[in-house]
Amino acid sequence: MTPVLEIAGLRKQFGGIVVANDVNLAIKKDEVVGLIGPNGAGKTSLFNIVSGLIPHDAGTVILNGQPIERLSMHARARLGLTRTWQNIRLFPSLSVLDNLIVAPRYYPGESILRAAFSPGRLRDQRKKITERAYNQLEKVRLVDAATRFPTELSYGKQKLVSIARALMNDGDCLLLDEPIAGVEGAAYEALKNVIRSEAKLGRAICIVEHNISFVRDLCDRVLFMFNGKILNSGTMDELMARDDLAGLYFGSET
Amino acid sequence: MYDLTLYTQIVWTSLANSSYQVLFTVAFALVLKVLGVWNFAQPALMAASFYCMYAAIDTFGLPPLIAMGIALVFTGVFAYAIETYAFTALRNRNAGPIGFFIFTIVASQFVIYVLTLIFTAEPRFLLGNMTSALHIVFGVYVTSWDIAAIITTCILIAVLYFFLHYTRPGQFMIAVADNAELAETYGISKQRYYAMAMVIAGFLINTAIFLLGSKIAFYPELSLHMMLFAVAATIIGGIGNVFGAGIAAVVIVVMQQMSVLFIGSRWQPLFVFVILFATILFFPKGVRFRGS
Amino acid sequence: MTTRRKFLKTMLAAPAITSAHWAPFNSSAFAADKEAFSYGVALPLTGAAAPFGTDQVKAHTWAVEEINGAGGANGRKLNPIVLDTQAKPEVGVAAVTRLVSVDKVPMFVTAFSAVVAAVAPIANRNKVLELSVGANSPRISKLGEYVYTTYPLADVDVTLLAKYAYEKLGARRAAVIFVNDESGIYGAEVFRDAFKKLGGDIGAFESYEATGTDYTGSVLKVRAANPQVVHLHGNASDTPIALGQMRQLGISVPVTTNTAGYNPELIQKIGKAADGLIVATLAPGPKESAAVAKYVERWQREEKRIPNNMPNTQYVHDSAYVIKALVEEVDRAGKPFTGDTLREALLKIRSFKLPLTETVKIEDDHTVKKPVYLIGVKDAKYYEIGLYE
Amino acid sequence: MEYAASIFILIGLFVILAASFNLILGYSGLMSIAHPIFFGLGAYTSSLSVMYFHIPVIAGILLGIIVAFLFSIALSLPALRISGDYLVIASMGFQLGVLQIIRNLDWTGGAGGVTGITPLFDEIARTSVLSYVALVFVAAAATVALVAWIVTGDYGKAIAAMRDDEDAFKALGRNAVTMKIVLFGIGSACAGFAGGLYAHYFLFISPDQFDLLYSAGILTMVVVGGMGTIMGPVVGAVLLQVMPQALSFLRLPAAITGPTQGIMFTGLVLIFLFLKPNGVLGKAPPRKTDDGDDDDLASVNTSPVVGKR
Repeated sequence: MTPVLEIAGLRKQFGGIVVANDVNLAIKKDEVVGLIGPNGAGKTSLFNIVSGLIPHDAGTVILNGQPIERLSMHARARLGLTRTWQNIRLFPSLSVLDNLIVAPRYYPGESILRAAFSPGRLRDQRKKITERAYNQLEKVRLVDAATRFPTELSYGKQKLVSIARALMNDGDCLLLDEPIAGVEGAAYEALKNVIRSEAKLGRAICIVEHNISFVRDLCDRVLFMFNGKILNSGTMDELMARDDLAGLYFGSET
Repeated sequence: MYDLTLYTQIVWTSLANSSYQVLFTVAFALVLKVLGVWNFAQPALMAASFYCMYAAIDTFGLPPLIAMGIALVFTGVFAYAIETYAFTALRNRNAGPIGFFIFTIVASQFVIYVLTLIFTAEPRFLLGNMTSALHIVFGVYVTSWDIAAIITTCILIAVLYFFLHYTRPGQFMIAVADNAELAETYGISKQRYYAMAMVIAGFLINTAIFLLGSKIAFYPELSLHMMLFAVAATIIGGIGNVFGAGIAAVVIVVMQQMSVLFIGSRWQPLFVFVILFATILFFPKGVRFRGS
Repeated sequence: MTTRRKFLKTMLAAPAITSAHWAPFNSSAFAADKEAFSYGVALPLTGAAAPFGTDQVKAHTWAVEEINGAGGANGRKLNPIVLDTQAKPEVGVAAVTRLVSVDKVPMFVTAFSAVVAAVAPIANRNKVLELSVGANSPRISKLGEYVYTTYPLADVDVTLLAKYAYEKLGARRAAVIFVNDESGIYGAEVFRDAFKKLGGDIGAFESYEATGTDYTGSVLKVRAANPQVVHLHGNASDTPIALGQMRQLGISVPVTTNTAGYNPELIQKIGKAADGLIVATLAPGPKESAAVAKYVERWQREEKRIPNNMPNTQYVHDSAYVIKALVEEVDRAGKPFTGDTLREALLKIRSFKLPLTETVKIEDDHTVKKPVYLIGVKDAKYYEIGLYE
Repeated sequence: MEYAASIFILIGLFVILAASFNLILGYSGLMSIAHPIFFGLGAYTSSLSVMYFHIPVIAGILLGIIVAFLFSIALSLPALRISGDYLVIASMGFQLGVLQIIRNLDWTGGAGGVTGITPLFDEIARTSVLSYVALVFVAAAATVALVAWIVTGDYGKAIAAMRDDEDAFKALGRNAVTMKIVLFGIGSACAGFAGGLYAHYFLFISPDQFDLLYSAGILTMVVVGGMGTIMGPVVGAVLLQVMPQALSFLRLPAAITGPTQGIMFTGLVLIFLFLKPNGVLGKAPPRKTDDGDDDDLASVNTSPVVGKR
């Protein structure tokens, strides 16, 4: 069966540094793939290229059989590719609920004409979206935080909200950038379960994460990235077994 | 329809006149590349440096070169101050593009108003006599100003090129320009090179102002008009390509003067804007491909 | 006089209006017998036209002092209310609106083509007499019933320059280079048409930008036409630069120019390069008139220099005497001071004998006819060429 | 009387300009200071169309609005397609370019400007002045209301999100470019409207009235009043219109007033920028959760934006 996300021969140079050096990677539905590697390995850069934040130099990115590497960021999202950010990046001036409400693939409020000429229809759509937003908040157990502002929440809860916001897209492919970093306790478990259950819904999920145990628990397959290259892939344990990788990983981690 | 001498004359004279435009443009492009700031405060530096020289020469009767030396220091310090006190503050506050935009625009206006209050808006000449010695080479009129201007500019640009490409600080500066965060992880202080870039820009501007002031009359608001050319040339030369911008400046100046022979001179000022829009439409990344 | 370069604006759209009631007159000896006659003076006191505007105001103030010192306009002292226009239309509009509706003046004097034109609607709407004392745009004569000028429009002096170039200099091929603003374009066109009418031919007709720094292209196009005379129609601030660049690019033929070329700094900055310049001014110089000689003397004594664009200051100076005459006329008729009565008086008197500009005759078509004085430059010095009717 | 009226009218017109510019700069975060040119386009289109085609003044003003809108699209479409940075210079170039064209054409009155513009109301009647003041005030109120409507509700949420974090916004599938073009168009159309109202009262317009230095005036009003607030620009406009008038009655020597006003207002902006960045009416900024992220090699845009983090 064809993978949801397929990256082939992806390259990107930055000044002198190669952040993506012939990256090849495919993620099937229901699959959770982990992406690990030392700082500066180019993990986030890979997300940035795939999601369309920064242009690539060469290679292809294919989503559900459709090449998307030339599309703009929002176009890719509308095809069902969503990402979260290492540094969360919620909208501070919007309430948690509104953060989710502006997030679906199609947001009726985006057209000012509709707002002006068919307020009725807009109202109905708004109602549906609000319901969906509450469902997502339900998943991360943050319904009670709906009316509060992101900056009033703990770091962990903000992470959860950002995941929920990404889920509003209801896309086939999720790129999660360090979803668990700084998340502890109940939130930790909640998040793990959400990701699991989302994968079960037939999504392809890729996680960049430093938390080894989290990756081990969650990911069917783990890729090790270094200097913009994917060196190895396998289960977390297989990778951890190899000292050379561990050396690269921890050696460069100060 | 026109003889060769005339074309040569236009090319030569506008080449000479492009000297200060090139320096302004390179200064602007450098700040844009390294700091990532559209430095609309450049007019402030230009006007300040001119009136510093003007005061030194006219009020204190110092010889031009000494006056220029003083202004060089003054402008450098001024540029340094803008970076360390204003830009840094804005950066720390995450002011974002708009903050920088407003600050730079308003700062230059502020300085222009202050200078107008002190020196009035009356056009001033830097030197006693604005005409310089004439030499006729194969029918082409060459003034000593032309020669001085071209040589000075070439030297400055060459030095800058060498600095950026063959010295460590220069390479670090480029690294900061390419990706400040990354550079920092390699232990390069972006702060330091931001400031350095600003000071270098200040020096370039000061020299350019001296060339300008020894040829035509200057008034505070003129700096605004001149900056716009620099900005346009920067876009046309390709954002992030400092020397490309400089070359663009030369080409535009020469073409603009040349164009007078073929289109009505009253439309000449439009030339820059037309090229500018053409560039934005057809060469989004600048006419020449970008460096790095 | 010209609408000059754009200058520093105050940051507002209804920008600075500065009103300076000139204190001395309020406290003068005969304040008792008759109510003073207040009128507006709207001239640039800031912005880059300021060097000219302030000199004009000073000249006007001197005239007012003389008049008031000599008993005023039959016992009425003149009380000019001076407001700043920055030579900018919108500032002028604000200033004049203020004069008309706050200070309630029946008449005002102003200068600079753009301002004169911009405030005309206010003058007509409020039936207030507008006296232009320094604007040469052709529109000035068509601005409405309440707008008159004591200053000759460009066709008077520029036409004469064309004539002089053709007849006295024997030039048959001329070129024109001008600043690309209203008065520059108009002056250039007048010269071109006049010169062609005489049978000469215009080789090049090129403009340069007031805000520009490089006139190379235009200058060389002029040179390529290889003219026997060039007419340069610029502003006082850019004329030296234009002339300098022409000389430096090998145009050595005589250059005729408007009164903007009558400017000591020009000589000082380009020295002998100024030789061969022929300036037309619309007012007598110190040589023709003892009064002017005294006037220049006073400038030298008090300011250590001659005024910027002296001929213009002479007109502004004399506008005080025009007003004096109007006031006396209206008083004689025992009428109240309104725009209408003052306008009647103006049309009744028509021909004014004035100290520094001699006879000024107001025509029905709202224009003024004047003799023209030509001034040349030799060895970096101005010298009088002569008076032409 | 007429003096007071013209002050009030200018206040009203500048409320329109500031409010619409605030929509562009403050809410949409679009870096353009070319607002005066759309003011000018409105004024010129309206007064010239009335002059040459003898259409009713109202029609002229409407035409002015449309032209301003279309030109703004023509400007923002290519510029924004590439990057926000391009709008900065494109708008300035556009402003000066258009002014240059106006200066050089004969049928626009050239550098001397347009005289003899048809007044909207009969210019003799004193009452007309009053009704004009009323009209302008209604127009100003309407503009402020329009802006308020746009920036609240569903569209407003999107705007806020876009302003907070454009990349995150795009990553959700929102088309920021289209939104910006629309907002730029609406703001410019408002400016065009103000232009029409200006031309048919003051009856004289010239290119110099719409140049770069005017941009600074409007910018000041917005920043001092409070960027991204509904009433901020209103406060700013009133403040900056009334203050110089008050100043002018102090009878300071002219040589001082001109520049000092400029210094005062630019200085004001600088002070506000550093001490009270949110203006008179602005509330404290929402704390950003965003902090430097080590792994994020490419978090900095490839082409420099104004001010990196």
